[in-house]
Amino acid sequence: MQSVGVMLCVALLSFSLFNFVGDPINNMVGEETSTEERAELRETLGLNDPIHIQFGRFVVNAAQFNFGKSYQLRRPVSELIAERMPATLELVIASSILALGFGVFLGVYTGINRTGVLSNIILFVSLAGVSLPTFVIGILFIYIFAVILGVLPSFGRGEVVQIGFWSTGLLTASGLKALILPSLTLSLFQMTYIIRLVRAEIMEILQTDYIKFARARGISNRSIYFGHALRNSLIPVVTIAGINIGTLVAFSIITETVFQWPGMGFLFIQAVKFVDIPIMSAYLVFIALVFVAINFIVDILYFLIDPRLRTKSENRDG
Amino acid sequence: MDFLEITNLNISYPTRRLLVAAVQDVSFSVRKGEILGLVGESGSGKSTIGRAILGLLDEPGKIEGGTIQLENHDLADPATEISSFRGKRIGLIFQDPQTSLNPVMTIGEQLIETIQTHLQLDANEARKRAVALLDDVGIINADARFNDYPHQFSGGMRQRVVIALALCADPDILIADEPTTALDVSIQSQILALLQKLKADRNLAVILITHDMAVISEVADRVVVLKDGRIVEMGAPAAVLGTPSQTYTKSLVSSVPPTDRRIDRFPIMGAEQNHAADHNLKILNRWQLQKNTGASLVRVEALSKSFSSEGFMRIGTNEPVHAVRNVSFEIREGESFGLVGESGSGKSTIAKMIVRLIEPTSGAIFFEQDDITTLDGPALLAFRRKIQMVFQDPYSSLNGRMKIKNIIAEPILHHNARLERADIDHYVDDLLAAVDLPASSKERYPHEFSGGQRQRISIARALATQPKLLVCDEPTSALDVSIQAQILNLLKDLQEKLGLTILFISHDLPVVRQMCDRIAVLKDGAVCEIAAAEQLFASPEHSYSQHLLNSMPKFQP
Amino acid sequence: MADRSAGLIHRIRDSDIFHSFIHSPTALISSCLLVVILLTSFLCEFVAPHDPFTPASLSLMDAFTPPFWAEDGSMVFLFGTDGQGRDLLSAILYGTRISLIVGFSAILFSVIFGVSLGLTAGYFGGRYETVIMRLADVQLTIPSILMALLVDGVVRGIISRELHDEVAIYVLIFAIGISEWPQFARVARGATLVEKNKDYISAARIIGLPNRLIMFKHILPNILRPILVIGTIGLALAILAESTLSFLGVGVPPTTPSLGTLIRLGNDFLFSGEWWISFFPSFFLVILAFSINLLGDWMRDTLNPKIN
Amino acid sequence: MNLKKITSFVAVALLATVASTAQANTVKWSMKGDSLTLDPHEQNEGPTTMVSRQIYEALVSRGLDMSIEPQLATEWTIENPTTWVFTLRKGVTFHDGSPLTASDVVFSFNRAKSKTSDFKEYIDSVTSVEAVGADKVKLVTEGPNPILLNQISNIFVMSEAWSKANDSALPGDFNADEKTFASSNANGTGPFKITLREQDTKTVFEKNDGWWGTVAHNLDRIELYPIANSATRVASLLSGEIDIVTDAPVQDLKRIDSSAGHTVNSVEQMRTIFLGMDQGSAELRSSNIKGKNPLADKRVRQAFYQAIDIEAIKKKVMRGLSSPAGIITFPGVTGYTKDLDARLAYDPDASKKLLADAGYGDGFDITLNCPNDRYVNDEAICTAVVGMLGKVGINVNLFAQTKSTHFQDLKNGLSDFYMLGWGVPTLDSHYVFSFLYDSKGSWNKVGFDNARVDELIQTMVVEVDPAKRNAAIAEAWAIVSDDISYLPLHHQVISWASKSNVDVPIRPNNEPLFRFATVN
Repeated sequence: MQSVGVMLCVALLSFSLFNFVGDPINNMVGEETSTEERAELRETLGLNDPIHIQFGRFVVNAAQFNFGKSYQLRRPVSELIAERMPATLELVIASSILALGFGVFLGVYTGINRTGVLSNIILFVSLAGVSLPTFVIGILFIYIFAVILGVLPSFGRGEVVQIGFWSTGLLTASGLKALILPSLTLSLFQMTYIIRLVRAEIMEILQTDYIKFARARGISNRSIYFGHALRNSLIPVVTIAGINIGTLVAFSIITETVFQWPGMGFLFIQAVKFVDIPIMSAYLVFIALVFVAINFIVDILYFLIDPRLRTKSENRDG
Repeated sequence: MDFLEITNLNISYPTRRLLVAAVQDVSFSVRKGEILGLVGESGSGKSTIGRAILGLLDEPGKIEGGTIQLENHDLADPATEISSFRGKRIGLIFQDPQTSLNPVMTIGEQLIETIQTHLQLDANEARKRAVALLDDVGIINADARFNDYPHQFSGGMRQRVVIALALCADPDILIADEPTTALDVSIQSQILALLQKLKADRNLAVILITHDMAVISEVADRVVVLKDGRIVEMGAPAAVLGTPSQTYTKSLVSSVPPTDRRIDRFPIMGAEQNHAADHNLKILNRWQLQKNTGASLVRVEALSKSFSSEGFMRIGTNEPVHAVRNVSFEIREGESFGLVGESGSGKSTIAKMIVRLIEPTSGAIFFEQDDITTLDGPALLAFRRKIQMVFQDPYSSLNGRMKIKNIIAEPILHHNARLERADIDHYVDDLLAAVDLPASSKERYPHEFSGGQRQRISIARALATQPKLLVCDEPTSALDVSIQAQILNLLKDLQEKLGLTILFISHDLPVVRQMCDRIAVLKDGAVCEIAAAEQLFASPEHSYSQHLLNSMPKFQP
Repeated sequence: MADRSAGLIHRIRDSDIFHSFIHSPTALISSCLLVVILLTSFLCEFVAPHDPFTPASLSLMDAFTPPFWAEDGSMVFLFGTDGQGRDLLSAILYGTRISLIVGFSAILFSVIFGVSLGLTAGYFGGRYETVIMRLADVQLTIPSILMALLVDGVVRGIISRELHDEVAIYVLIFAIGISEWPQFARVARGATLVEKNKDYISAARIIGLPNRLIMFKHILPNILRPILVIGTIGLALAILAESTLSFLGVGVPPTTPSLGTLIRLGNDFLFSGEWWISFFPSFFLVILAFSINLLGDWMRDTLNPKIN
Repeated sequence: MNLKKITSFVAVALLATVASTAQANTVKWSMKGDSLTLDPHEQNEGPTTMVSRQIYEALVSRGLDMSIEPQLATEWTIENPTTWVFTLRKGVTFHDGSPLTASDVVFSFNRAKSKTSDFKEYIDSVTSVEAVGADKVKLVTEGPNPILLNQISNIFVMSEAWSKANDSALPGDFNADEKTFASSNANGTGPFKITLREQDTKTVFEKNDGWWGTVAHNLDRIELYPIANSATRVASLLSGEIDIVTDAPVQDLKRIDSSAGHTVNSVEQMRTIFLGMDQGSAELRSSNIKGKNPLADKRVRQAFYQAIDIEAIKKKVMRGLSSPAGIITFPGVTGYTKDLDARLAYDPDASKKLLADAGYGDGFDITLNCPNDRYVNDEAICTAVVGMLGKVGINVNLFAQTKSTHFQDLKNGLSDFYMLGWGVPTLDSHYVFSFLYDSKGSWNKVGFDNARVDELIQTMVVEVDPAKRNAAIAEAWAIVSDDISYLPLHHQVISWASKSNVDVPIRPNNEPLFRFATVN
């Protein structure tokens, strides 16, 4: 239900793009097209219909993931999106894994060793990480690893392998190499966020009675940290990380621009420049879809992590 | 030599301003097969000692000196590998079973983990042992409940699980830190019985840490009385509590509400002798005293309240919870009416409906002939003025961001918009004086006051509108017993001087006996019995009333 | 009056927060840096050696002067000049002010908007709460960058092009502010739910205070702490968001550049040897964001009552 | 860090990569944007045509020196002023092996003239195309057309059978939901054929072994990687991942040139950058002067002109890579002369005096509209102009925006003062006049209206006698230059940066011809 509401809101938003942003005709035709031809194109595109009819048509089409043709590329948007989606998803998933893996590990470490030198260094460096804009980090990485050291590629996805409709860069050495810099750039911000979140959770949980009680029972530190504390800290981490992975998709716009990563964010930013509205609205709807999907996964994870949601009956013994 | 011997123990908490000596020069010992009661008010250091034995002092606490000798190990010696004693030789249980268990692990997992930490057992054997333990502590159908999560158990059952966890590796000593404070009186008696049984069956040494004199007098074999980190008195309960030799112990004992009779006032030891309120009840000048006719002030008729459990995540079981079922009673002008019951009995819900914080599902509440459930606008404001409330938790009942004078002045201003600033200032002074607080208090913030003082401020605020009815919802249950005595005295004085009617809500039967003229006993939202106080305590009619009175720990020095 | 303020000073001096503050080197250093940045940027008319944004005062022939220590550097332009002959130090001071104004205003906007919604949602509950929190969820699906691009696009469509530059800064504030409100609404709601059940609120209701007073006089001051903490961190985020948007070209126009715009403009010269044009604005941005983040971090650790 | 150290480090790293990638001759080519479509009639846009040019061919084409050369036609005759007959080259085959026929040419012309074609304006003077026998094609034009060859050099020839078999009989249409096959596949007659096409990511061209011409290149393969971010593009060139960049930012050229193993080639581009000043409107929209239009006064336009220090712009903004212009056309275009191209002197004092004479001694406000992603350093040039005009008292408010909205504003006549660049694909002055100076010209947005010039433009269209026609062009140029209808700035200079071992001859229209490229 909620998802449908979210999707409708976003659909309305993306539709209003059509009616507010620029004049698409101008971006479709050359500099020497006559006024009559423009009017004709308006008519064929249905841009002269009343707004509610346009919106109705938009929703019906969007439900079938039909966003018409890109003004600029003259190709069906759904096809363009399908072509670009694997690149973005691979980038986002790789970044999420980096962010979650390192984030949780370093978060637990710094949460346990609150005053350690290494903890402070980790916190300090990660804070410096979020204080740098993503685009600066990206360009810095390119300069260091591609231009100076020459060890990693500065742009693109490397060799890709086509598996059905999905083109993957994960199966070739050059593809994997090309993934390193963009995914690292994209993950840094979330990583810092997760480090901080996990650290705060761990610190809070280590003060709770059940941890003290576990200590009093002689349970080993290792088991307390990773068995008890980490598991409990995962509940808020899952929520926040879920939301953040959604935003990773959006933030990939910058990363993809800097690294010429042929994903949807890159498609989108170019669409913005050319006011290519079908692509813009399709992208928005896609983002919302990702969010809804992630929310769904988060709910399931909740269910798995927190038994209080799983078992309905409380106090069976009254 | 006794099993565990503590000699000259000193513990301190260095803070930035000063070094707080939490425990000073404490020496005592425990034998196997005895329950040693550590009793004292908050800040006496009793819990600190318990934790120090296991080396689990909160930061930045530190053992400064002394020894904790267990057989030939000194647990106070930093060189001792104290973690090897935790759970293995010494078990520790905490006050609140709600928070002592990891909510995301089944009790079985927690038990097996603990057992396997200490004993070389495979999963099967560990499980067998765990089930046996659960049986021992009185979990019914232990095998079937093995994979349940903590939230699926009730409070009492949870505390049994906690005890089972503490006993996993057959420790020789069990330290129980306020093990029954969070529990209802009937469950309290079961847990205390369990502790006594375990002590006997396993030849355990038990250190029972509590603030409750009655509990100590019922179950302890020996008692150590602590005050401000020092031992005041030590010995058999009958001797220490019956014929105390120290002033502190005497005052402590005299503050305990007796269970067997009603007394006029609590005798307060020390400098601030009684009737402090006598000479400075200046608020009387403003008070419009009315004769109490003994007529009905509040009449509750067939009152019911149910909460529908709505939650975003919760699916299924949408049965409404019936918190109050068809309750009727009346409160007469000038009397103290008591509502007694265990947690979940609906007593607070009734109070909230009477002050109109929540609306009843059905039924009516009449206050001076008006059905308050239908009031609104100016009539509601006029009603609000006549009925005020004192809350249970002194820490949450005052807005921490406001100065005391603003807290007290707020109701005055709200009901008398035209009063002048200077006049309000005086009024606030008078109100503070009425609750025995110095006028200088008004420039300070709540966090600068102790719990008892905050309850006084709460009372002053409640009096600011010159109410007829004062609803007191467990006003002393969060306070130490000596402070409780003072607050109860104050309430009695104010009632008498100001002609207040009081609705007094409590789970604490001895307190109710001291405070109330008539009492209604509640169970599961329904009234079991309404009777005059003395009559109820002398000859309860309803079986539940009888059960409650029997479970009540008797303080018999 | 004097007595009272003396009392206040004493209270502050005596408070644990003050103590922890003066004993935390990071908090001290970062707030000192912040104070310096705030002062210099808000007094930039007086502090800056040049007025970089009066086009008539610039000389194109001064363009690409390196910092003063370099071979062709000049003490007139301490950090050198950009491609238009603007003094970088002055441009940075002016730009910092713009960045700070945008960041502060955006966060203020989202705090006011988010907290009022979150507070009322938590206080009244019911369907109202559900609607507000679902709205927050929808808002979360559209991250700040996307939101800003959209808002910018919509505004471009609505108002005339010439006006756009003038309102660009408000558009930016709105876009960043509107995308951050759910955070504040969530925190405010959560804190309100906790406070709402405390007895002092019941007391206020029994006194008969109207809801509006209870919410804003009683609850609001008590939920400000966590909001202050996330607000501080949010400020750093907002400043970075501003710079990112300016980098993408939808932010502050180059006629009144912010730090982000300066970085974007300087970015073109990254490989050409005029490194200072992007380096100094980036450096300032990092210092600014870093000190705010450090301060926020310290506040989070200090003000969190659950961790001691 | 020491910059020299870094540079030498880079050099070492580069040498290493260069050595390691010595394989079959491949050129990795990068530019900002990708070709929008492989359909040669769908989009008349720079990078798209650049890609089409490698795979498709036209009847005639411009060679390295930009002169018209036979391509698919070996010869042509003008039977009468409106009828041309082209003889097709023998032995030409498409990439799919089918031979080129006259009907393919007819099909292609009709396709390029169709409604959805973006090239129809080029040949709207062509009224009929028909095959005459198997190897001749006859074009009939509406009237005499002196620039027909220029125009048809952009009309690429496709295979009729292949197009029809693949649902691509017409160029792509916005309304159709399915794309045409031809927009992502190609079947031309050119020296290279497409073997991989991933839009915006990677396009691979391989040598066409069946090409009819004499092979002058030694390439086996071209790989095109568009990179939008210029810093990344330069980085990838410096790191050795890319061999040639055809649009390196001017400020980075020195750095690239100084890096070992890289060279930079520059040539004047066929594009002139200028500022338009609305002299036709009664009142300026963005000015504080109301009731009259200061720009209608030639003295004000001249004051603007003489306030611009074009040499400073050349030195600082363009890094020396521009050529100050006096008229909006460039060498190689019929009608261009060195004298016309001379500028009025930079003289701020004269400028101030002119303004005072015109009654604007205190200056006035005006908005300058400028694109920020269309021309080389467009926004920076405008910013510099703002400063220079500020010095003579004109308070210019700069309004820079992306090209699509900028041109939209121009089209809608919303700009008082704007930047525009004009190229001349036909290499004839008529192209400039018909768009910029004709009183009804579609890009005459300054309201220039001169009856004599309109008359001369008509002459250029119909006059086939070169001498008379050139005289008309010269007279027109004299009139518009004297009037200062536009404020010319400079001719853009194109620079291509590449590895030293890669030689792709640079051309003034910025289109590489890889059939002349070599790799050593």
